[in-house]
Amino acid sequence: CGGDKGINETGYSDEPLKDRQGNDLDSADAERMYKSAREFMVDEQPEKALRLYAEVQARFPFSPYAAQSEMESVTAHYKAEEFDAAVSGADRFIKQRPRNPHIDYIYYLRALSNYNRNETGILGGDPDKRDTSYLRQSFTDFSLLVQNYPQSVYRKDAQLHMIDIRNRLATFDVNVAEYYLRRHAYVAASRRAETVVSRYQGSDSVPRALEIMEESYAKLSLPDLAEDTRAILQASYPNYILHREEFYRQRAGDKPRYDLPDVGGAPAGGKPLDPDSAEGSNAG
Amino acid sequence: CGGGENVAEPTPLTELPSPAYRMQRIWHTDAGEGAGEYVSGFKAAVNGNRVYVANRDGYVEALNLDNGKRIWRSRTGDRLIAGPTVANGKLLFGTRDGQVVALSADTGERAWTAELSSEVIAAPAANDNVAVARTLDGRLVELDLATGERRWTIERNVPTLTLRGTSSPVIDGDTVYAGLDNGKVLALDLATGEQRWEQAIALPSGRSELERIVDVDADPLVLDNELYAVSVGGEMTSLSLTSGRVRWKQDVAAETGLAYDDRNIFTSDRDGDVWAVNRLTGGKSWEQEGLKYRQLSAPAVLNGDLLVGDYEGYVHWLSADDGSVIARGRPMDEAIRSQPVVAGDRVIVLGADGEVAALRFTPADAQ
Amino acid sequence: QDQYNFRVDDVQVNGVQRLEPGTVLTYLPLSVGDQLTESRAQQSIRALYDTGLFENVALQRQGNTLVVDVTERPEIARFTIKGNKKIGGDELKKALKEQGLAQGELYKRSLVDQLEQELRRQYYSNGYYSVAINTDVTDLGNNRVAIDITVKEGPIASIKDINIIGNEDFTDDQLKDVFELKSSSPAYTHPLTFWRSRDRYSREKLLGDLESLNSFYQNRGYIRFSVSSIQVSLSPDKRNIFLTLNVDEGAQYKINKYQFAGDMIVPETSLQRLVSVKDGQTFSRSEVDASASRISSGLADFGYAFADVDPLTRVNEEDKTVDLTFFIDPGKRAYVRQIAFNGNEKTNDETLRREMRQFEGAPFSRRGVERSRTRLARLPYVQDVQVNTDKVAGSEDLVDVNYDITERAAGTLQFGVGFSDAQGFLINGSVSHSNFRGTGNTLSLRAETNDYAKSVGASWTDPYFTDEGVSRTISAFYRNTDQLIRIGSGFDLNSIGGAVTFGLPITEYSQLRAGLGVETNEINSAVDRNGNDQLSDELNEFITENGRKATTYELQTGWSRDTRNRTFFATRGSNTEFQFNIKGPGSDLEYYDTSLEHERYFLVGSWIPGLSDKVVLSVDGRVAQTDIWGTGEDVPPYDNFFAGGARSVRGFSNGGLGPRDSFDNPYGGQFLTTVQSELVIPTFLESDNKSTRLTAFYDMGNVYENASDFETSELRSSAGVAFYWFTPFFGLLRVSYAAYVDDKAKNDEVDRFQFSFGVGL
Amino acid sequence: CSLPVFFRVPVVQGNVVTAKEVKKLEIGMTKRQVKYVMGTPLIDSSFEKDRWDYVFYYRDPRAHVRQSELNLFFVNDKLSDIEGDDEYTAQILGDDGQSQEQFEDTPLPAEATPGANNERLTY
Repeated sequence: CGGDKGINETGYSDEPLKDRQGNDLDSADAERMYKSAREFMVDEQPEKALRLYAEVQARFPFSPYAAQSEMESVTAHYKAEEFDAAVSGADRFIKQRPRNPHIDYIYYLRALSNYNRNETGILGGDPDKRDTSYLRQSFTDFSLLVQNYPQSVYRKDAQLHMIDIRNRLATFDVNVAEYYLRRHAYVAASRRAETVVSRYQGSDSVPRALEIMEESYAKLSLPDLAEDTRAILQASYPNYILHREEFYRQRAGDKPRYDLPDVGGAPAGGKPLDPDSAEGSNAG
Repeated sequence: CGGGENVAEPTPLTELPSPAYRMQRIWHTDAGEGAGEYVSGFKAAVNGNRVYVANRDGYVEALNLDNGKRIWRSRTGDRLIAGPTVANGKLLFGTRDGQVVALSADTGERAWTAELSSEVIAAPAANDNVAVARTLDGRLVELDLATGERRWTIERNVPTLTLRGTSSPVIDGDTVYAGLDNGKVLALDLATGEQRWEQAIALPSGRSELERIVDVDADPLVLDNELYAVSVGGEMTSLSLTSGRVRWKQDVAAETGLAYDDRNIFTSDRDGDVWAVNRLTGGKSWEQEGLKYRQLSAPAVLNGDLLVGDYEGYVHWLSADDGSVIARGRPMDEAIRSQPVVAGDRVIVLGADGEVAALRFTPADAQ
Repeated sequence: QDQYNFRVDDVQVNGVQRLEPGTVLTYLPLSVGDQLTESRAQQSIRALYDTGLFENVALQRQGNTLVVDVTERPEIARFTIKGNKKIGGDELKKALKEQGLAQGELYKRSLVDQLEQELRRQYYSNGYYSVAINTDVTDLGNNRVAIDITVKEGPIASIKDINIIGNEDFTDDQLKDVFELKSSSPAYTHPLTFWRSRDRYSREKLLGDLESLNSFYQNRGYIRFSVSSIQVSLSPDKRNIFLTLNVDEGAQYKINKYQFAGDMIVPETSLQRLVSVKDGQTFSRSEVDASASRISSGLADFGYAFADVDPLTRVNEEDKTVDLTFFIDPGKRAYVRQIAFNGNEKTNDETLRREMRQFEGAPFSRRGVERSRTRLARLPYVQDVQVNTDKVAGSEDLVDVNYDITERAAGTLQFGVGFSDAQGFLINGSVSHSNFRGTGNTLSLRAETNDYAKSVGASWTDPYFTDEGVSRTISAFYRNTDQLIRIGSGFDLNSIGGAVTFGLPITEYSQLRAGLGVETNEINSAVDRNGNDQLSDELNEFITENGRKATTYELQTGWSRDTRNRTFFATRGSNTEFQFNIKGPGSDLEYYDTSLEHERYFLVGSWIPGLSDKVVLSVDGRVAQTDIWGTGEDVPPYDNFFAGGARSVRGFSNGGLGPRDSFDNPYGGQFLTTVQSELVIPTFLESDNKSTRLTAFYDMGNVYENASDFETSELRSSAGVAFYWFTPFFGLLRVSYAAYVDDKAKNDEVDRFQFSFGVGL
Repeated sequence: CSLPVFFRVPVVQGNVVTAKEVKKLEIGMTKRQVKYVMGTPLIDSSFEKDRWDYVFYYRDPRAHVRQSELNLFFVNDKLSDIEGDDEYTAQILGDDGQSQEQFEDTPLPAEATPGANNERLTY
């Protein structure tokens, strides 16, 4: 009674090994087994590929295919959306094969796994508005990749991801600041907005953060601080102020009336999208 | 649904082809509740023509050695757990409330009661004018036999986790020897309690508290100039009486008790094997494993051969030469835990639940 | 040449099989061109060992080449533990995985020894003193190993006797009551603990018991109490354990006088009220500590989060009294830097933040933080909330407040397909999600179609329609039932309607409710019990006087006050709801209905000593009255009150109580009163009072024609046992069995076993 | 239509400053000393490194707002100037400290030891 609490980890189920065409792989050599695993990957069946990769590592641990299989099983886990397994597989690979030529790919995979770990759930809803610890983790993974492997082929995409994550984290903090502003909690609003400005310089939420700071300082009757913030906003984001109204229309998804100039760039008028629709383009 | 299969299964008994002795039960009587499941320091004390026996509910009985009839029965009302020791007309008992109780051997009336610091679960040692009691918290206390007044107390620290049961001290001349739960044997001056020597006979080893138990729970044995002691931790040693220097060591782990004849020291170890160890060299004479895990009592020597009780009330005869089982009898069906007491040609056996029996063994081929 | 002092021109690695030479070079703290010294060699060997990848490492010199010989650790291909019934399971597996003992990890001899040691220790602490554990590691070739551990548990040792020596002022039994460890004598069977193994010795439990024995004495004035020695002795057959405690009680001390010292922030008078110690009273450690903690939490309410109150005692031996000084050090006033939520995978940050009573960039208030925790715990989609206040590194007075949320399934999907000979093919379904897209809004849709009834209904509630917490609920429904014998007397009804209601908070705990609703009800044909087309007298009378169809415009008002600590399985506080809805002018029938419901929880466990503090008594009384006030003769039958059923008086069929019409069907009444009282029985389930609850209940109540007919003798009552389980998908499942039902009238429809699904939001 | 609002959660923001603390301030103090006396300033804008603002803002359940500011200026780490209201927090909250109590005054059901006396603490 009380049930046997024994542990039995003997790896994958033991039905016979088959490749995609169904012929038996029991007596196959490392290369053939590895190749059929790759076929499964190409055929979008990562679970089946995982089994073969494990078998290659078990039977031919010293063949070059073993290392290759170990790496590709991380990809398979990622494709099968088993993100926890992908991350722990990547960690083990990094520890055991730090000098492997494809190590940057493994860092990249781990970062992507953390990036996609917050699933949105059936009813939708925006995961960024919730616990962002995985998002932060993926930001550190991407930055590790960019610093340690500057010439990696994934560097460009990692940087793009980092920018996106930074924007999403900044939006999170700006939303909180926005909330506190609505609730008249002006010290809280100004402090949250300030963390956005100091921690996420390049993010697209900085102009809005500056605005919140300005309004909070005004409400706390600190006029000179409000003016300073106003001056900085004007100096570094002139276009934001000029095209503020259009900026929010487009952001809310309405039909853009004209092409917004780069928010951070030098002051410039908006260029009408198609000539007839422009009621009147704002001068510079 | 309990603890799964038992790790130590008692060995079943096999038929004896030609038993050397036939057991004859002279008398047997139920002298009270005995110790029950409590591990006790009870023993049958024989003095003059009487046998004195105690029970955990406080009743003490004196029986006639010849026919087992009850002479007197006294109700002490204390939670007795050890004894009696007979000395100078007095019976001494230990209790679970940390007292030593003295009754008059003739009438069973209470002479005195001494309050000590912790449980006294081994019978106090005594000579004609003093008694030395051992308490569970590692103290030795000397009491005046007549009045029960405390003379001196010494204390040694003992581990928290030990095996239930402690050894009784042994008085020899002007020294008292005691085995402690920390694996050491102590010699003290009887008059002042001053330490003469202290010798560790077993060192705690192993990682868990349980593996580090090294109690000396068997009463030490003093024979001419030697002291023999055995620890639960697995060492039987012979020490010089005067200096405590170790003469020899043999790895036997036992907590029941020691017996001797002119050549060997006998004991039954923790797994229920009976050992004979040469007194001079410490070499192993023989080891009888036929009664493994039958929770044997300490052996007793009766006209040259060895007698030991087990948990089903059997009494086994072993030949002192090679330890072979030469006879067997079953005086009672409750466990025999305390050492059988030899009185003349008879043996008094005390059961765990209060049964007392007197046995005589006649050689089989005698008729 | 000298073995270790040379310039390294080249490094050569051999013995590498599975790994790559590059791996060794990465972890080797040496590179070509360095000068090798004795200490650096040692350092390199240790570094390579620390990676845990290699079994052994050796450095040699060949000319100016450093040769690194390594043997890789084998990989664990198979790992099994068998025979362990008592200890093991998932937690052990997770713990092992963290230590690197799982399939796929590298094998280390020391790890296996550690595991064996840990298993043995756990078995000892659960009383298995003769457990036998053996491990065998088999080499599978290709540098892979299999680890198989077999366990033979052996018999369990239980505590035979606890013996306390040296206690004069208290008896052994009084003291043993305080102990968690109990001797296994069958005489002692406490009803609620017979299944918990309290006669198993373990060092931790013993230390805990010594602590409680110490505080038992300290709370009664025995400051000098001490346990002189403890002996734990094991019987030779390792089945019985004997505990012997030698205690020295010492004298009983009284308090001479107490005073305050240090920077008190608040005047002494208000501190006085927080201290439950009195001059001349016997000294009690628990009272002193409780007073000290009340003062420090009082100060925390004023923003002094780091307040420290230290009760100092000066003993005067002659008259056995103690002088007590509460030394108060308020520390720095604390400010909250940031409030963060973690674990909320389905709930938005703002949905949680709006419940906060503590703000960022504001003075810390313990009460505010605690109040916010309770408010979060009361959200229907939150199961448990833990809060901790952590000091911000590098600052004297800034703290971060972190709320760890355990969410509960907020969506309940209820879908039933049934077939009953009377009602034909029944399909009914309802989805209700109380945390729609993480916003905390509740959407619920209900649909039901079968031969006799078609109905569809929806409601949308936004608890924070305004930031200040004004809630708004919009609901609409369409229902058309024909010739269905349901709880009421058999008539068919078509009804369509909708309502908008607002909840306006007026204090922290209470809010007003106001709303407008419109409804049209039309009674079509009616049927008697055996299904032919006939009107009961009461129905006939109503229709002749008021007509079949009635459209009503309703003003809904109400007031509610809720101080419960949780919405489900509350253990403290009360919930009072008063409603007054009036069908206003312009309605075909002008009638009102008003009801008052009061539910209160009593922590019974803390009144009766020895009873576990999980025992809670809840009493839920309801009284309601409806009557005509304007045009119309009588309240329409479909708006009568009905009693009986799982949510009103258990043991009686749904709506089966109260007045009957001429066909002997329940017709309902205008005055209802019910009382449901429940005593929570603590169970050993791990989910007790979190997602399951077992109670013994006693219900009483009935419905009357109108208030004037009320007689206590007519009240029906029932008693029995009920079980609640918050299921992952179907919301709260209520199952009840009424053992005793006093059905006075013969035609009360008894229904002993009842269950109901869904969240009654 | 704007709904009637009967109850708002009182909003407390910023540093609590009392006359006692302000008296301890002297021109020339270092930032560390000021911080020891006054506590950490909650308005510490990154654009104005040498200026600390001790702001207190209190909005009661009926939305009446009372606030005070204390601005401290530093020149190379030495306190050079003190400006701002003399109406400090203590006055704002009134000496009875009544409204410092952020919640309705029913005793809070204590989460801690049952039966513990949770008498509300007032001045």
